[in-house]
Amino acid sequence: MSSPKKVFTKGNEAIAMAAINAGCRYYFGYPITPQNEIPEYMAEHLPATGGEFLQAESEIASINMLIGAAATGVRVMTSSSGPGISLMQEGFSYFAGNELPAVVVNISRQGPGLGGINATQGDYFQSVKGGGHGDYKLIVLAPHTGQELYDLTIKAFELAEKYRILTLILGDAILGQIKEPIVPWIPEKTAGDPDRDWLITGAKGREPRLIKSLFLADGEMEKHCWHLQEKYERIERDDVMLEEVDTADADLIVVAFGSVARIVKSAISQAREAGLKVGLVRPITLFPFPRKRLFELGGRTKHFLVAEMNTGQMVEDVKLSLPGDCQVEFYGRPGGSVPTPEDLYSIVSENCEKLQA
Amino acid sequence: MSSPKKVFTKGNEAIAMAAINAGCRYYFGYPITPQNEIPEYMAEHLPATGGEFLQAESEIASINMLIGAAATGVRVMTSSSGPGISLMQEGFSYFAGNELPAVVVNISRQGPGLGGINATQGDYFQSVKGGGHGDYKLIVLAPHTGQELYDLTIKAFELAEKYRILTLILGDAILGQIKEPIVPWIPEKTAGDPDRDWLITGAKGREPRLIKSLFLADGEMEKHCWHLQEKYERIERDDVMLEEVDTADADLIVVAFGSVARIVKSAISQAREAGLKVGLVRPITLFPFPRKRLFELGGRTKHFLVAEMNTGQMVEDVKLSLPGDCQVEFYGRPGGSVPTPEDLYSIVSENCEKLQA
Amino acid sequence: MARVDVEIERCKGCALCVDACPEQVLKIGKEINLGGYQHVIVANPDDCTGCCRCAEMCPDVALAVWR
Amino acid sequence: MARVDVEIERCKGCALCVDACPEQVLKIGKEINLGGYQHVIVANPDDCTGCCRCAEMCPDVALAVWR
Amino acid sequence: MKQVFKRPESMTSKPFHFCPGCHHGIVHRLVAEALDHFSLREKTIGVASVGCSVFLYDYFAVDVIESPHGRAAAVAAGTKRVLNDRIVFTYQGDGDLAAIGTAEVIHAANRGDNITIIFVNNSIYGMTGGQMAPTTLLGQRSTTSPYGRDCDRDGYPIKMTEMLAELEGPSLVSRVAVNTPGNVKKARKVIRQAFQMQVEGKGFSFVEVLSTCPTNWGMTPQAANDRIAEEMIPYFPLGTLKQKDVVDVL
Amino acid sequence: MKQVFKRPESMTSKPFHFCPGCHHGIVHRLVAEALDHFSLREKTIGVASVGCSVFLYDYFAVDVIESPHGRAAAVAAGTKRVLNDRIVFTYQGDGDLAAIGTAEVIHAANRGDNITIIFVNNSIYGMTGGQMAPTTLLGQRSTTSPYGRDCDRDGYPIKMTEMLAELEGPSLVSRVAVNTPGNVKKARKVIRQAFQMQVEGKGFSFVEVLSTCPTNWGMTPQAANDRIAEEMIPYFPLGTLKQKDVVDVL
Amino acid sequence: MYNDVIMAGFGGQGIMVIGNLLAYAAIVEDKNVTFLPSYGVEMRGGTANCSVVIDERDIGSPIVGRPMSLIIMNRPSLIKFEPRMKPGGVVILNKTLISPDVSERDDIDLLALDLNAIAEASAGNVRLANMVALGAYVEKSGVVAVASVSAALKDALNPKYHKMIPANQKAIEAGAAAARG
Amino acid sequence: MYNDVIMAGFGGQGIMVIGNLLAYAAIVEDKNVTFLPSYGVEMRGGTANCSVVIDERDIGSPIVGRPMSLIIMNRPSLIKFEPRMKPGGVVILNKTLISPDVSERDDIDLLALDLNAIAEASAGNVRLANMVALGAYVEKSGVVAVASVSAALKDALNPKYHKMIPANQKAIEAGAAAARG
Ligand SMILES: Cc1ncc(C[n+]2csc(CCOP(=O)(O)OP(=O)(O)O)c2C)c(N)n1
Ligand SMILES: Cc1ncc(C[n+]2csc(CCOP(=O)(O)OP(=O)(O)O)c2C)c(N)n1
Ligand code: SF4
Ligand code: SF4
Ligand code: SF4
Ligand code: SF4
Repeated sequence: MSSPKKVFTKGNEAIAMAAINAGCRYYFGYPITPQNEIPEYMAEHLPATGGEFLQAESEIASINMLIGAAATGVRVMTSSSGPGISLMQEGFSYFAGNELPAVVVNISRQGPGLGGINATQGDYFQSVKGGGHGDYKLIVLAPHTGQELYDLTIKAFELAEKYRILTLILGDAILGQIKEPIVPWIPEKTAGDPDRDWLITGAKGREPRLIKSLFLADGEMEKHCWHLQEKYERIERDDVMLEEVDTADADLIVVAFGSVARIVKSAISQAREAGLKVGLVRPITLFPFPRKRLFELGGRTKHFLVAEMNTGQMVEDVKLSLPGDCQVEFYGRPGGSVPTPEDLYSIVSENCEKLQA
Repeated sequence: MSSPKKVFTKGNEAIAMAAINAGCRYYFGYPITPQNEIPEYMAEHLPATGGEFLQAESEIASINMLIGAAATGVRVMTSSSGPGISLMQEGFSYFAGNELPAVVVNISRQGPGLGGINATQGDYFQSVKGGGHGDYKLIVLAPHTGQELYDLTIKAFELAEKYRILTLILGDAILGQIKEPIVPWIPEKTAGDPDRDWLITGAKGREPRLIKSLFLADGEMEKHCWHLQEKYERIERDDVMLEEVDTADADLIVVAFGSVARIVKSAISQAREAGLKVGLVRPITLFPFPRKRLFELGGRTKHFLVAEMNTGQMVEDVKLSLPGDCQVEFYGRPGGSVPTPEDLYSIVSENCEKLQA
Repeated sequence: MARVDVEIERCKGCALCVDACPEQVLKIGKEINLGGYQHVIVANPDDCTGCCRCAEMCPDVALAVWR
Repeated sequence: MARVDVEIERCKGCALCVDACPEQVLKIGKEINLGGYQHVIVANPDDCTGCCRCAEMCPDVALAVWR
Repeated sequence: MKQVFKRPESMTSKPFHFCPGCHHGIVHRLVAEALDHFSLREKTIGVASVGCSVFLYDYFAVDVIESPHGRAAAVAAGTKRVLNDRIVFTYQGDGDLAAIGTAEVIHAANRGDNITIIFVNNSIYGMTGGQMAPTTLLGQRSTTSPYGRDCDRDGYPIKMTEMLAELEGPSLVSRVAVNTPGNVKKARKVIRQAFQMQVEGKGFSFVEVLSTCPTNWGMTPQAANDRIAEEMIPYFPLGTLKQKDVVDVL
Repeated sequence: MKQVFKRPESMTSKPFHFCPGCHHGIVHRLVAEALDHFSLREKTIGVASVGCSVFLYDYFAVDVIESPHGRAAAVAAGTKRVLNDRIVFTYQGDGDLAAIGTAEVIHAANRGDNITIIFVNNSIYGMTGGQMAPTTLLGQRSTTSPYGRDCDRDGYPIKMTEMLAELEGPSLVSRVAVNTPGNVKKARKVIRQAFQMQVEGKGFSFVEVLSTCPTNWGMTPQAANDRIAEEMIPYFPLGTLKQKDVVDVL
Repeated sequence: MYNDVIMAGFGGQGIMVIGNLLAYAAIVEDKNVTFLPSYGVEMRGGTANCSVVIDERDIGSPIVGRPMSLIIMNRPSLIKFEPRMKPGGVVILNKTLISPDVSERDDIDLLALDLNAIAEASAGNVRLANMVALGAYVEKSGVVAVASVSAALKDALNPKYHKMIPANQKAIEAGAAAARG
Repeated sequence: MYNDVIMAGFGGQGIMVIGNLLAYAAIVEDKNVTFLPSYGVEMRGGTANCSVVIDERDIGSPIVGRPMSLIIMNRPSLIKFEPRMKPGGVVILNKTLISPDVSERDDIDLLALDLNAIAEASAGNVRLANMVALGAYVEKSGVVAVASVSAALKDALNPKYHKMIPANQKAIEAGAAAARG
């Protein structure tokens, strides 16, 4: 290859490769299309690192093995897709209550039900609003290219550890299956601090420790919930990520994440060529959602278009972020039908026309 | 008893009694506090109706047995609480994709994680946004008294059948455990139409039928998703339920559901006695959410206070419903701490003071 | 007198029937069917005894046997 | 010489120790402890052989035995 | 001449989507023949599982419910409790039944639910592209055991038939293969018996069928078929481990 | 005089929250004694399950992870894979292990995960108030079998020990009781052996302990204790069904 | 008239029984009522308590934040609930298990009774201490008539305990008498 | 210059292999590229197809809505993809399995080749029909140099097939030659 540092890699493999390079040494998972290249890569490469790949008997077992491993402080991961992620919701809620760090990847596919293996973004609500019981949040990262799959996987381990939180990488069948040249790199820190005061390692020479989510004393659970809430607010303050394209002078700002954002980029450059002032906001963190920045942008631009591969989910967060006088349109394709750049260009230009009228 | 038709009944029993009176003949479930009186009542009373109570080996088995039974067209139910409901999320998604009718009761408790058995409303998002994968909705009913637990259980079976949809009754530990006098009644129709053209009964003298959620032909799944979406829109048009108290002249409207709404009622009558113009909107259907009515009310009243036993969930739907110039405050108590009427009165009067200032 | 018929468009050319037939009646031909498979052909029809072994082994129910 | 001691506030009066003791050393008394339980008392201390059967059966680890 | 071998009536005419040489097709046919034998088609409800056999409904001319992965036994239990005069069967792969669906099948068996389970053990996850199953043989390579299944890490291939035979509930627990015409005939008989148990109300019947997956074994159909006798049967011995009284049906 | 019976060091001094006469307390003590015996306290990690024993962490002076209901074996597997020089045990009730947690325990056993599982079978759901468990005896009344467990509807009480003993993975599978001083002594020995297996890296060890639930059986502690010999042991026979070589530890 | 009470004690002291009975008594008088039991950790150990709200009008909150009255059967319950009481509220205290000295409020109307002794004396059964407490509370608060409580026994008690109704009535009366002074 | 292609055929016809190879050829030329495989029902039956997008600039959408070019190996694929094509687009059609008459567009640039025969003739292996198709496509479209495709073989193929590189090169060359006419 002419450019020596580039590796032509499938999205799923980029994630797995990044995880190992980020110091992830344990992977527990159960097969499901379209993410199987992740466990397969792990099965092939983890043994050589001294780590372990273990195929669990189900997604429920996976997420619970993850609890057991995360409690020891090592970097651990699982991955799945729609139905499997649904089965993990009790575990997600426990992760939140237990305040344990780990990374979960959802290479999402069609739903509801068995659906099929094509790409959708129908799991946005499940990811950001909490599909499990109780008041909790995950950090949710939404990459849109192979390189970003790689980079954000590393970031996911860092954020998980920084906040003792489950971090979800929300991809889809397109991102998981696409092959692109990427540049791998190794972060400086590839393991958590071994001295963290909550690690479960056996009570040698110290008081016994406990990982739990049951708080019984009067008001103790409420306190715990507010503590979690405070943490979520810190995350919203410090760790929002987004990308903006051409927003400065935009009459219309499209908001889209993940693979749709990528398709939107094609549509937007077409639109700019046609003289339409269109910009893009691409939330990279879905939680924390870039509320503040959207609110700012809504001070100047009054028209927004949210494009998703679902019947309308992130659009709610966009509306909740923007000033009351902004107008928000929605374009959605659910059930595995992926909009083409042409589809998006025509909807963008339609909206621009409406604006002029 | 002096009033012969009143029965002094625990909330959970009111649900079970209503279910049987609504023609529910099959119950599958797994124990979890604080809803055990539901399966226990069913175990005691279903056999005499010719129906069957079966204790499943887990909540996952329960929801899947429900799929198998619902496909035959009989009225069926399960019930659980937080962790158990989380485990059913894959099944919920299948119910949506399969378009099967059934009733699920969530007598919710503290979360996230194992939590405890006190009441919260932390499962609002899970219920209305879809805790499972894919684009789907359940009908979500939120009773606030023993009588309403009874009445809405009957309604739940009717709605489930009307729309071929899973209908969730979202209660909490208070509502499940409280005993109150209620007046039982028997609805006219206690079974679905045996001629529905999708029932799985064996292909005797007709074409074989199929219940599925996997649609593979190009665009077929998208069509199915839009079909579901259209159904959800019909539900939003035709079956919204809410209660209003003193909203006509209100300077401040409190929005609350379930047991909190009940506590708010005490606070509001105190407030009215103190001369404060406070009203209440109590969504009875959480999906469909009373968006339209809130929007109307927001034309006149500009200040809203949302009170929930969580860190802020329904408040998002309230904001999404109201005109952009309304102000929405939030008061929340998560983790099983129940606000007292006094708490709510003081927060209401504080808000009223701010209004005057 | 016995006969085996191949439903060509069902055949995927797996040859399990070829192995199962004690009389070498069947073999994989050169032709490709619409599914893209080189399907089985009845090479020695006269040797068929109608024992059904081929059909029992055919995963695609592509064979019918008369006797 | 043997002795059995009851940690009164741990005892829940289940009487499993009473049944287990071959020497009838223990019995449930009349007193109620802070937990609201009628706890066990050492009725016949001199008969104790220190065999530990009572303690083996005590679900609340309320007994200690010396020998 | 009379037609002595033809497609059973409980089957549709749609060609299978299975890979060339995959035993799923044989097992489908045997189940359909059993339904024909007892004239059950019009009163049968099939429960499809998630795996290569998910399209059951395209091939059987019976009512079908598609189950979530692993939960077919629970779905079938729900259906059968309501319609206890209908015949309810599930058809499940080894990933579906022996991994994610372990609890559901064990408890359906333990309850003695009057249903029939056809368990197709091809020692691999077919549909998802060849990952290790709980039944994958020691040393067998798969996409998630690229260095071969290692008993220290992954444990031994699980014998569901042996485990279920330990329970009181089942009326029939048996393992068969379809790798030779003779074994197909034996399998036909056992599958018939399984449905007969249900017809007679005798409770849970379970037939494990050793099966090939040429695609994910990376073998030709013929080599895959040979592997059944060479590697599968020695570890998973054929035979009926548990059987309540039954009139012979063949 | 020397103190011949005292609280083990691996236990804290906190009084149990268990009901009067509940065997959970005895089993807790025996586990703590086994940890003391091999001086394991400082390298042990307990996995608490959901049930009356959820407060494990209050009573054992070891690191503890609270598991979701039924998943203790999976949690423990996750921990042990990382810290394979530590001792990891779970403590689970019959609702937890034999109902919702069936798949997790079977697969941990089948993989031969080097952990120890203490399975307290009191034939009922204790914490949630007396519902039927998979182990509830035929005819036994519970809040969800108010007319007695009926084998036609609910199946037979499940014998986890017998089922697990069928698998290759486990090093020790045994059933004990703590209803008499003699049985307590035997139970102590088996529980010790179970931990010894783990110490020696021999793989999965499993001890089922028949146990009382006076509260939900609606019996006095004494009557409940008697029921173990009268009704439980006859159906759930005591004894070690599977054991790899081990040096006797008593 | 609105009235509320929290009753609390050990599990096994019959707290739920008297809460339930009071609710039935309210129904006898055609009043609205809510009865809300609340346990500690599910069933084991811990204390049990319940709240009863009685009113002629519709009942809003079944949750009692600042109780008007208490029936307190053990020490932890006094410590937990006394601080929340409304000034002037009525407390029936089980002197058998708690010394009135433990009380820290002087703005409440505390009646400490040796409930076990009264139960033993009146009905020959210490287990009816709960009924004594209820009788005393009803008499002192006037929330319902003592007769209504007696009348409600057959609705509130499981039929298998109906033969104990007379003993219960005696205990209730004795409690009422003790409250009258 | 932006260029995209969809390749489609039966599973087993080596569609993914040539998609992947084309992508590697683009990398050889230091271009940006995305390769997106898409299967029918997971792996069984059905048809396989993939989209390759090549550009000097960053690639936006990897999804090809209206393809500029097609390589079509079986009949269902032609029926599925032809209608979506941009006018003037290039189609390489496998005449061995599909008659060009099935095509319904007259505004495209269709090259029907007997791929199997060419593969057999040039490389002695019908299985290399896919390489013939790719060679023809690359030659006709000019998206990358034929030499780059040949050069990319060692990156794109599993080392265990490296001994077949010469045969593959022959097939590619033969395809290119056929396209040149
Ligand atoms: C909850 C869930 N997890 C995982 C999957 C993905 N999945 C589909 S089929 C399958 C297993 C297929 O293997 P098997 O059951 O052995 O059947 P086969 O395809 O070999 O016939 C899996 C894991 C799914 N659909 N749902
Ligand atoms: C997912 C989930 N389902 C149900 C419960 C409720 N639950 C708590 S403990 C328990 C079972 C208790 O029985 P067992 O395991 O036999 O233990 P015991 O209390 O008898 O010791 C159940 C069902 C839960 N906490 N989580
Ligand atoms: S040690 Fe033995 S003799 Fe002494 S009290 Fe206990 S059981 Fe009785
Ligand atoms: S066994 Fe223990 S708890 Fe029970 S009575 Fe004896 S000392 Fe008390
Ligand atoms: S993948 Fe395997 S199991 Fe599935 S159809 Fe192909 S050969 Fe059969
Ligand atoms: S409920 Fe039963 S198992 Fe639980 S502590 Fe009480 S007696 Fe023991």
